[in-house]
Amino acid sequence: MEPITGKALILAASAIGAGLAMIAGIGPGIGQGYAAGKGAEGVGRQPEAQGDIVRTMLLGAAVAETTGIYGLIIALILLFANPLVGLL
Amino acid sequence: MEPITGKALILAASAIGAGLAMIAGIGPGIGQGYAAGKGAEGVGRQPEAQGDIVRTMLLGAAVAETTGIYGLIIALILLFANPLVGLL
Amino acid sequence: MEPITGKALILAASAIGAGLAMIAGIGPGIGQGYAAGKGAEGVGRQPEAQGDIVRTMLLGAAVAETTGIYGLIIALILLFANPLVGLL
Amino acid sequence: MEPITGKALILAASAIGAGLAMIAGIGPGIGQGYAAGKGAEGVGRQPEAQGDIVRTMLLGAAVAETTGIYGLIIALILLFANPLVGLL
Amino acid sequence: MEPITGKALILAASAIGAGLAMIAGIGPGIGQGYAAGKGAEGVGRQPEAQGDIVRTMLLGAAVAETTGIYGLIIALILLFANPLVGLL
Amino acid sequence: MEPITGKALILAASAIGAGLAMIAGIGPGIGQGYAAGKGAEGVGRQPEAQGDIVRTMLLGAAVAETTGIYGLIIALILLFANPLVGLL
Amino acid sequence: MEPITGKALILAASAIGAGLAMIAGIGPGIGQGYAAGKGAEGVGRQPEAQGDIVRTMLLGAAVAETTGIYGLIIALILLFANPLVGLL
Amino acid sequence: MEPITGKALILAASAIGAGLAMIAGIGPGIGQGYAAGKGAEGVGRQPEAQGDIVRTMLLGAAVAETTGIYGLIIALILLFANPLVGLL
Amino acid sequence: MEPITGKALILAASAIGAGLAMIAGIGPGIGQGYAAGKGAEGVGRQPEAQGDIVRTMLLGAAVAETTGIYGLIIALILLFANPLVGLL
Amino acid sequence: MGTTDFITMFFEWLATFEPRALILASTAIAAGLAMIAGIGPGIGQGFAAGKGAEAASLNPKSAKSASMVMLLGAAVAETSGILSLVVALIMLYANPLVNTDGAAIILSASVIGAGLAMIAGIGPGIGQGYAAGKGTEMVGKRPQYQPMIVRTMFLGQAVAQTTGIYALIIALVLMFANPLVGLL
Ligand code: NA
Ligand code: NA
Ligand code: NA
Ligand code: NA
Ligand code: NA
Ligand code: NA
Ligand code: NA
Ligand code: NA
Ligand code: NA
Ligand code: NA
Repeated sequence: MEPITGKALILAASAIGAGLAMIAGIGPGIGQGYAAGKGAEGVGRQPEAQGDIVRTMLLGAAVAETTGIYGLIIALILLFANPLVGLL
Repeated sequence: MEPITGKALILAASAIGAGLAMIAGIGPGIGQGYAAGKGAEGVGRQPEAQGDIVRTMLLGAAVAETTGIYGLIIALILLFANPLVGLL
Repeated sequence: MEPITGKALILAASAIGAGLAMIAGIGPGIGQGYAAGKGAEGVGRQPEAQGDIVRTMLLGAAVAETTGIYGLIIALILLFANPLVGLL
Repeated sequence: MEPITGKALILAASAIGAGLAMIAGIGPGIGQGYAAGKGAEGVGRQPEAQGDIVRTMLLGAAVAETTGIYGLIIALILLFANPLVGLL
Repeated sequence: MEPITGKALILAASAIGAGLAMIAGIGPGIGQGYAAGKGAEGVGRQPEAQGDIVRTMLLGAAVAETTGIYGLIIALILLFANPLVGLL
Repeated sequence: MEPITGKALILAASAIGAGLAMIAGIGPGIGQGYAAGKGAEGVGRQPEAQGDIVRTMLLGAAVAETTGIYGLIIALILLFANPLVGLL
Repeated sequence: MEPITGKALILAASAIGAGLAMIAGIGPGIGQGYAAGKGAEGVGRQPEAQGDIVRTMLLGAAVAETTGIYGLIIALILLFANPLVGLL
Repeated sequence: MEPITGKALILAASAIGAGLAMIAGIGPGIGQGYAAGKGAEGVGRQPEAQGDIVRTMLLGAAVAETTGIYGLIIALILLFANPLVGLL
Repeated sequence: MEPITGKALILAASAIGAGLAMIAGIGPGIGQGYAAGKGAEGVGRQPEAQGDIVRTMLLGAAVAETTGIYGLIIALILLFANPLVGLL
Repeated sequence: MGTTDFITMFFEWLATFEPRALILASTAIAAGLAMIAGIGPGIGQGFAAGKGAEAASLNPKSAKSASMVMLLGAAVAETSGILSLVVALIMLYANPLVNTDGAAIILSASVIGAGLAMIAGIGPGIGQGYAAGKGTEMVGKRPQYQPMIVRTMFLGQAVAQTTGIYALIIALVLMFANPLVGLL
């Protein structure tokens, strides 16, 4: 039976930190959904501009994705390349 | 009750981290629902463009899903392929 | 067997602080998604102004990204250049 | 082996406080994204007023950035110029 | 070896309190961004009223800033003029 | 060397309580920003009614400020006129 | 040296409870700000109905204030007329 | 000198529970404020229907108040008629 | 001196759980307030349809109330018919 | 190991309780957390209610079919609220974790994780309610296209439900098929 070490505490906190970081994903989900709705509205109104509308929607959605990716990267670092345990 | 070990603490924190990661799902739920509403509005206004509207709505909703999937993946990693306990 | 040290506590808190900082990413995700939607709507209505619309959308989205970047920077500092352990 | 001191506790709490302060960034992200969307809409409708629209958008966005900067400053103070450890 | 004192606990809690207080900044960020968007829309539509529009936008934004400032003041008090440690 | 007393615990909790109370400021920030945006829009459309519009905007914003002030007052009481330590 | 008593724990929790209760103030702040914006818009459009508009806005805002007041009352009870310490 | 008893722990948790319950008040505050804004808009447009508009606004706002009242009731029960300490 | 029993821990956690459950009330408050606003707008537009408008508003609001009731029920179970202490 | 290691002290204090008590206390908090999902349906269905009232004022002739769509759409938007209620009731009355073999700290954290995961239900509740409201609006305006409008609404609502389902699955795994206790 081994007691709680400092390393274990850091790894436990990393699991929670990874979960917290994913919460950022709320933002792109809402924003890109808004873009999807406006895109669908647009192609209904101007079917001839469908290409332009969808391209702009996807370009804007790609920009809106970044902070969700940042959260994912921080979570993956905490889980798979944890720099904190090395500092101990 | 038997004392809490470091490994147990990491696994406990992983359970909470998995729960937190799922909260990201708020975003796609709101966003895709917005798209659904605009899609329903669109097909009512331009029934002849139904195909284009629904296709654009679904494409946009697929994009809006990703950060919810990221949250799910992090939760699944924490539960089924936990890399943290191996670092102990 | 090494017990929990002050350094370990700071590093554990840094993991959680990094996760919290990423939550800022909700904002740019929502805001830029709104811009994407308005951009898509705009190019559908005024295809001839597509260049101006997309440029304004991207300029505004770049401004909206900053606080997400601030959060990322604070998280990266906490993980890779932690100034707190040096103060101990 | 050094135990958990009062200083370590303050520094650990500072890491969490810095993370919390960054959450303020949600606001400017949403608000400036809204401004970006309205700006893009505006230049599509009145391309001749593009200069005025973009200038007003950027002026308003600068005002909306402040509380995100406040959060960043408090986080940087907690990390790099922590006044609390000196009070101990 | 110096143990954790009551003073240290108060200072640690102050770091977290300061971080929490900054979260108020979400509000002005969203609100002022909305004002920025409406201002940009307005000057596009009525360029001749630009002065009035921008002045009203800035006046309203100044009013919307106050609670963000309150949060900043409470955080600065906790960090630089902490009245709680004196009560001990 | 003085250990953690009940008084210290109350004061530490007061620091966190003060920070939490400031979060109320999100509301007036968003609401008054909305009013600012509608005010700016209004003076652009009806410049001749600018006086009435701005006066109504400010009256409404004053009403919207109250709960932010309540939060500030509770925080100031916790920091400068803490009634809880007297109850001990 | 006096250790932490049950009374101290209750009073510490009361400080945090008071802070949490104030968060309710987000609601009236947003809602009344919305009313302020619509009121300002209304008096711009129908200056002749200013009296009716402002009266309805204030009546509705008074109704919207109540839950913010509830939060304030609970916080004041916890701070100045704490019934919990008497139950000990 | 009396140490922390189970009763004290329950009462401390009740203070926090009461504070959490008040957060429900965000909802009625936002919703009723929206109703106030639409009511003010309505009486400006159709002053002759003022009676009907205000009556409908108040009826709807009364319905929107209920969950805020539920939160208040739970908080008052926790503070003044705590059933949990009796179960000990 | 009696130590904290498992029963006391469960009852303390029940107080916090009851408070958390009430947070659900944010939703019906916002939603029903929106309905109130649209109802007030509607009766202003077609006073002759007041009966149908108010009936639809109330029917929809009743549906929107349910999850607030669910939260209340769970809180009341935790406070007055706690099944958890019986499982101990 | 000095007296200053309050973290170890805290876990030692937790270890003084019977394992069951720790799990049951966590369950009380988790049930409360799960209910927070109710924010979603409340907002969404309220939006639908407002659109229903609006439809009744704009086009009294189609008010009945608009009300039908409002109720149908709102019923779908209730899903996350019901799922959270069911999960909370299972936690309170049939919690499988209290009889699971394993470290109490992991089982306690697992039930809290399950409660946190259910909060995701806010999203589908708001989103589906918005769709219900827009469906109601359009059926009120153009009742002749009701089938197409309602079909699109349902399709979109189904897409909006997925992250709520993911959360439910994670919660059920944590409660009924916990992979973490076996790792110890
Ligand atoms: Na982005
Ligand atoms: Na996405
Ligand atoms: Na920015
Ligand atoms: Na600002
Ligand atoms: Na203000
Ligand atoms: Na107010
Ligand atoms: Na109210
Ligand atoms: Na209600
Ligand atoms: Na409901
Ligand atoms: Na989905």
